Amino acid sequence: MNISPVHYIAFPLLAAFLIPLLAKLHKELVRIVPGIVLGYFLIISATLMMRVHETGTISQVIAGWSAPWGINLVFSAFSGFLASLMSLIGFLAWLYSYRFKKVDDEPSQKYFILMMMLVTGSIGIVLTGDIFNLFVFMEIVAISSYALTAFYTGRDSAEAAFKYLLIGSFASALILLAILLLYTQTGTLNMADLASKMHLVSTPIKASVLVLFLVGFGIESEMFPLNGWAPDAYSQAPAPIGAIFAGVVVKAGVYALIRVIFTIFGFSGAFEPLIILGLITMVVAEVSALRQDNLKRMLAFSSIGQMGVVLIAFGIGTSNAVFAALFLMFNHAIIKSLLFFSGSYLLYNSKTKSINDLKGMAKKNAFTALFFALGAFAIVGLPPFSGFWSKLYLLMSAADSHMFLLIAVILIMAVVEIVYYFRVVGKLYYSKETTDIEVTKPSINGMLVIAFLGLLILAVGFYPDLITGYLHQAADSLMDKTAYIQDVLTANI
Amino acid sequence: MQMIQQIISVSVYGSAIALLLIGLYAVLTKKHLIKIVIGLSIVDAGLHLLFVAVGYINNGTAPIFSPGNENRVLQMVDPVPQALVLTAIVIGFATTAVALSLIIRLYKHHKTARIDEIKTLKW
Amino acid sequence: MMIYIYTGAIVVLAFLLVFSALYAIKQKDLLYAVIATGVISLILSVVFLMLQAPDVALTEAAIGIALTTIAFVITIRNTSRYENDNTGINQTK
Amino acid sequence: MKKIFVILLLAVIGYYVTSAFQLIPFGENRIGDPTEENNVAAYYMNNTKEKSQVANVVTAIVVNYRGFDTLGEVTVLFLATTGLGSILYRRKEEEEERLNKPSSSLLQTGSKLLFPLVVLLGIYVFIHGHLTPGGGFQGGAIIATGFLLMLIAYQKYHVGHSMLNWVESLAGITFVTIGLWGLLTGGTFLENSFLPMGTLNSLISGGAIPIIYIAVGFKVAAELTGVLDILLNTKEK
Repeated sequence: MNISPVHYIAFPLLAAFLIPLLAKLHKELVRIVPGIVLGYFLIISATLMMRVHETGTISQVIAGWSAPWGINLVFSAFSGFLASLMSLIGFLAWLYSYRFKKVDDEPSQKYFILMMMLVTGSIGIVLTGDIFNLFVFMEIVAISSYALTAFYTGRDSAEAAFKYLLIGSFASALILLAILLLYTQTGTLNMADLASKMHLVSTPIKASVLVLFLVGFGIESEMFPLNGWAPDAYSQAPAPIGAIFAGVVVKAGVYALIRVIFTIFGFSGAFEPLIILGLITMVVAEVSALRQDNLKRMLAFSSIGQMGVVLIAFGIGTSNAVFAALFLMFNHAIIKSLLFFSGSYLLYNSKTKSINDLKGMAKKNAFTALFFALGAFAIVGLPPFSGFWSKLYLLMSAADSHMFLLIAVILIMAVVEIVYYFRVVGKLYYSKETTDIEVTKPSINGMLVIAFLGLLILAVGFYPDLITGYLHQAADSLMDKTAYIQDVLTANI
Repeated sequence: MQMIQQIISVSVYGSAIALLLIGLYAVLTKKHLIKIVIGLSIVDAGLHLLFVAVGYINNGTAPIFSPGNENRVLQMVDPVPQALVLTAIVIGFATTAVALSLIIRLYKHHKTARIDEIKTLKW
Repeated sequence: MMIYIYTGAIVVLAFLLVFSALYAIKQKDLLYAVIATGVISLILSVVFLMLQAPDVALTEAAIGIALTTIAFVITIRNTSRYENDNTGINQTK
Repeated sequence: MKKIFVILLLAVIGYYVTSAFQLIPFGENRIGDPTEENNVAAYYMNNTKEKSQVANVVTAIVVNYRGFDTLGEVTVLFLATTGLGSILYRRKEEEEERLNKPSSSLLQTGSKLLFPLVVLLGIYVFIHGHLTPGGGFQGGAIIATGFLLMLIAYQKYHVGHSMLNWVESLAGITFVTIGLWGLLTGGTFLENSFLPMGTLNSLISGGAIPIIYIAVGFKVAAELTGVLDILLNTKEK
């Protein structure tokens, strides 16, 4: 059996259905099996990325019906890049939470199933070539994230989950309506086929479909003004899930939005609504982040702000800007995960999760504090770290398109970012008084994950060429709509 | 004939869109969590009706080749929206069940299921 | 003749749909509201049958009428029955 | 004030949705001539009979053409059960008996009589999913209704979690394994090729479609029963 994109979906499902039975054999299997699956994701990613590099887009049909008739999975340079990124973050989150909770507790069994399906669903969104199948995967992601947000019984997590559920169901209703409208006009659900039949759709319907998709997927990608769920969900969910939300789930939402705009609607060049929405999202989120006292909420707002920047970059729409957007997504995924992982150890015993509880933590917990600081420096875009390059490329591409006002706003927001991240780092290192909160030393797997992410940030910071070549290829593959249609519709079984 | 078509069209589309709007109204204005979830399921119902309505063809038959009329392909209604609705109904039930379980937990915690009495639910 | 009965039935069912939806969101007693939502599903499944979608009608009947309604009823039994119930806050516990 | 704003918003949304649907005439044939295969619906109608030997086109779409969706959908239900279990989780010592006054003997005897009939009906519906309306979801939901009846009528009635787990897992594994079988034999995931197609409108027809639908039926029944069981067993203190 050759490795193929469908393994991303088939094996985790097999594992998820098996785990309740395996739990009767040995409790430990419940934690190990998801890890094996997520580790296998890395192997699939590596193999397929290599194959894509050599032979181009892989389009795999399912159930033996070729593209417009059946459902297919598309592993292009672009979707493959996102799937690999998600696999990486998913595996690291699993490793980090391996000693997460006592395994005799029944919920820990459910935790690992839900976490694995959260990653699988996101990868499914990215890989699928069918718009309704995308909706189904979105629901898989949605249901597991509601349950995971409400995972801790002690906190206000049920409230956060309920908010998330309300907004999420609203989004899925809108997306269903949009899919229905598209289906009536084109008679197909395959995205490549839709893209080639878009000329059949009359303008008013096109406009309403675009608005519906923009709002629906905008909710998933934390776009203003429908991102009220995000800070609550991030701060109430377990820390590794926060990292998955920032590194995986949001990316899937952005992917869906971008796929619809670039491929189905075939916009090329600057797409102003996206720039404007991204700008508002960024400004509102960064300013709100300034006022947060809860560290996780601050990280959540910062995450929303970063997604705003990504949307701006996609909105500019030149090949270089898309490249910058992908670079930003990559950086955001690894750096935000690092911040969530290390931040959660720093505040492990703090009840309020307040930033003030971080005072002088660097002395007690030097290792974690160091990597937290590294992450903070990287995300605001200081030079030797990877965050610097993505911001630089973004500004360069904006300058190419003569959007100087945009550059000014992004720079001002970068200053805001610096202020609130440095406030935290300052509390860590330069606070005279120290809190009397007990420190928890990270477990060995937690340290491994944190160190790996830190080193990855440094490596990409010093040698951005490690990934820029691949990112350029990914950006080109996203921009080339005709090649996508070609690859999907002519793929042989 | 034209008239009758018009009446059917207006009543089916009209009631579906009315369900959508009524449900949305409940979601946006109601204060009780169960009422909000009822609103969500009304929105879902409206959507499902829209799906089936769009697939309907005048004088069509159900998309099943029953013995005896195995060649009536030309008169069949569109089967695709029906297949999609099957999926959507089941997913809708799953979402409703999760929402209800969250309400039960909220009630245990706060002894109330009204938004205006749970501070952390306001936004 | 059939077509008139059919049309009349559709119109009546459409009105009933909207009426039960309005009733469901206006009714303060949640148990009645939930039953009204069940009635919406019931009418919907009849409409689905009339629109030549027997598969969907069967699903809506089994899931919409029976299971969703029961799930709501169980929740109401575990929480409060009336929309304006403030008893929780005034209770001493 | 808020209500006025909401009503205005709804009026705008309603206007746009209505005007969009005015462009989609009700009852119009958008499929065209099925033999030209201009769109997916036409292709399905034209090919289901010959290529899949399945009488119910909706079943062919749900299980075969868009079987991947169905797999995802079953997973959504599975996740809902799992999620419910974690949301309403209580430690062992917190568990308590459902305290209710016993139901009337009429309900009890009625349920006892009805239960096997309801389960039988459910099984009939999903075994004939490829021939008549109905199938895995419908049959599964009907069976869950039967269990629900028993749960309501008898306070002591308890669906074994272990049994639910077994049924759910085995059905799910069957579904995925049928999918992987296609890959192993050099075809595609979920390919319906390893069983003879049979003839249209007979019970054994459609290759693996009935088998998948039966697995879906069992899985959906177990999942829905699980959801209701979890909800029923969380009694407020």
